[in-house]
Amino acid sequence: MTNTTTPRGDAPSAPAPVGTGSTGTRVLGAVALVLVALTALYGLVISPPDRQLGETIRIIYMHVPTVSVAYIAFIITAVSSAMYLWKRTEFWDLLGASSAELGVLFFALTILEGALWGKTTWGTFWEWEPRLTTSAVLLLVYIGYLAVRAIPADARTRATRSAIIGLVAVVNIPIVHKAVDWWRGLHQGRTVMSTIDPEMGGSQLVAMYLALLAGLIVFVWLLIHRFRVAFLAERAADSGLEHAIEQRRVEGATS
Amino acid sequence: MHHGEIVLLRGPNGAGKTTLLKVCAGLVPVTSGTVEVLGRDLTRHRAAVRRRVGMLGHATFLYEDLTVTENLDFWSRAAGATRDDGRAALVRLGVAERLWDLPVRALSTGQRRRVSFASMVCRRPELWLLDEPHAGLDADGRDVIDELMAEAASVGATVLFASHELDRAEGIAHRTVTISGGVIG
Amino acid sequence: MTEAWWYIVAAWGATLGGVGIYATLLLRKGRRLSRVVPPEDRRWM
Amino acid sequence: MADYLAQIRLVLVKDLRLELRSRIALGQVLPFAVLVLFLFAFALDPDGDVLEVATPGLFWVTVLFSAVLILQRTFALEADDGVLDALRLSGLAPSAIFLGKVSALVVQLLVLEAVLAVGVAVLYDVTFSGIGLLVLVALSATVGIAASGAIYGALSARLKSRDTLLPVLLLPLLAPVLISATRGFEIGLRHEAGGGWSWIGLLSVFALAYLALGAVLFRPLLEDA
Repeated sequence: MTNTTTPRGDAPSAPAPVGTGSTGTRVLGAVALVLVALTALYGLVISPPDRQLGETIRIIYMHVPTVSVAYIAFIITAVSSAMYLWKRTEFWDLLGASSAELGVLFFALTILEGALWGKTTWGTFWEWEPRLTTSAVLLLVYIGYLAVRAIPADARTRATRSAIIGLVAVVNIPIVHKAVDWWRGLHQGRTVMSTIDPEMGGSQLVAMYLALLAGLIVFVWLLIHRFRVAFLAERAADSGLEHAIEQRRVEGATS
Repeated sequence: MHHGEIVLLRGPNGAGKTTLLKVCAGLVPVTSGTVEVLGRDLTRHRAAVRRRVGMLGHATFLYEDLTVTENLDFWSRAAGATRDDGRAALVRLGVAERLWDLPVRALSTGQRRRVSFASMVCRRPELWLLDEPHAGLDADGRDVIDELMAEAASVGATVLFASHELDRAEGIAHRTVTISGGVIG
Repeated sequence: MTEAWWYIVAAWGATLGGVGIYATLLLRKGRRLSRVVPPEDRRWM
Repeated sequence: MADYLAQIRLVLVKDLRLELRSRIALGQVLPFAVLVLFLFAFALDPDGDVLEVATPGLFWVTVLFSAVLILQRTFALEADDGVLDALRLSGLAPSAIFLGKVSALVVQLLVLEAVLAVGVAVLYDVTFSGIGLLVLVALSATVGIAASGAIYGALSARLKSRDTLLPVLLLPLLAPVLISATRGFEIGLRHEAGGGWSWIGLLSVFALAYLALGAVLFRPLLEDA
């Protein structure tokens, strides 16, 4: 994290700089780094162990922001999908796709943290804990989104397909939640969230909020960059396509 | 193009004949510019335009596993016509009655062509878009198609068709439009 | 409690490392694509 | 409105007729489903009570896999020989096409479930009781499977990779249906008090949500996907 989110140093002297950074994202990246450092300070050093969870609450400081950010990402994807079907502009298509990819990344991290937390708490990496189960199901749903996104097609077709999946998938989120809650409610064990002390101490609360804020800023930074990469990829594909059409025309004229 | 006109679309392979026909039917999205079909803007009134358009392409537009009459029933009633319209169209195209209860996959290419033409005619479209209407048909079938086109034009429908068989096509067309390299000349 | 610390470090490492690696790859891809795309299409510069 | 219902019925009748002529669901998917029942018996110990305990789950897993096969088939037929273009030109409302296809799928799946229920009763020695609850669970689950399946079936119909893509897209989406329908069946079969209705409620919410979404999304799906 420390060195990778660093803005790319001095602005290149060439008139057409190379990369997806801009002044805005560099400032944002710096803020994100400071927040991550503060989170680490509070989360790992300053805040005391939890009364019930002990030291393992420190895993929750990572778990909460990643899972929150993942849900935010999928909601952005759903809104973008709806906006795309309405406005039919490239912006909404690329925003939705970028956000979905980040959501999948953060969901995967959430599940990983959940498994590590489970190992310390239950002694096993996987228990059918409601929130982890829900995350796993939704991760699979959204991997489908990325799978369809990867199928070559013309821009409009691909965007329409993606938008439809983005909407179909988001409707599933509350339903999966309810189904898994009721299902696992039958064998209620210790869940990740319900064990957190509601009257959390001051520095614990600071650590939690800092982690959330850091997660959000990192997400926004990533989303901007991901969007710009997607935009560049489209332009690169366009120029490749133009080249191919030109080629075909030349061949057609000679044959 | 005017009502009652038969227009031949000609041009080399890959010039965009099929694409132009598909655009007129609203099957291919209009990427730039505006297209007016039957006096209405296609991007805004696509559904309304489509109801008045009949198209015949390289594909048969038929369910292979259904019989001739089942296909006709489905497509005619989908377009708001009646079963009898479908039967009448079959008779008009000279599809022998003994074939009516056979699945489409059992028919010869020429017969399939006639059935899919019938499923278009029974909708009584105001704009006919035909891609190579004569292909795969015997002499008798071609004559029937020519007659139908002339008939449709005489009652005010517009016919736009693409063809390679220029001798025959120019005989029935009122006007010829050449398209090449995506440009209408 | 030392055993718990291993898992805490693993969780933080995986999260920060995962995001870090993703970010690095993203920036690299952005730089590679920028070379193919004319500057007028990179409006955020 | 009458016209709209007539359109739905037209598509429904056409789809069922296509199935009767091609006999894919009846001739291939149904034997496959029964085969799976045998496979479960081979894999699990048929003498113990494992099979009986697991019956609700095995039943619905079999239904899900069979549903994927039926969906692949029915949408492969629609992608044949320009039929999709013809449907777009046909003058049928896209939502009517969707609802018609969903109804046809529901009919086919219900027939399949009925045969499977008989198979489970005979092979796994399960006695069906609490029929009312079971029927309602099956109905609401089936509508949900058909509605979400029709959306994803149409979406993948024209793709070369549709045979692998459809299960990858659809099965995770159906996870809550599997959970709910299985729990509902467990409650129905064991006469457990209460609880059954909330599962039916959840299944109905799933079904209605995807019916509504499909009705709205089928236009862009037919036009651009």
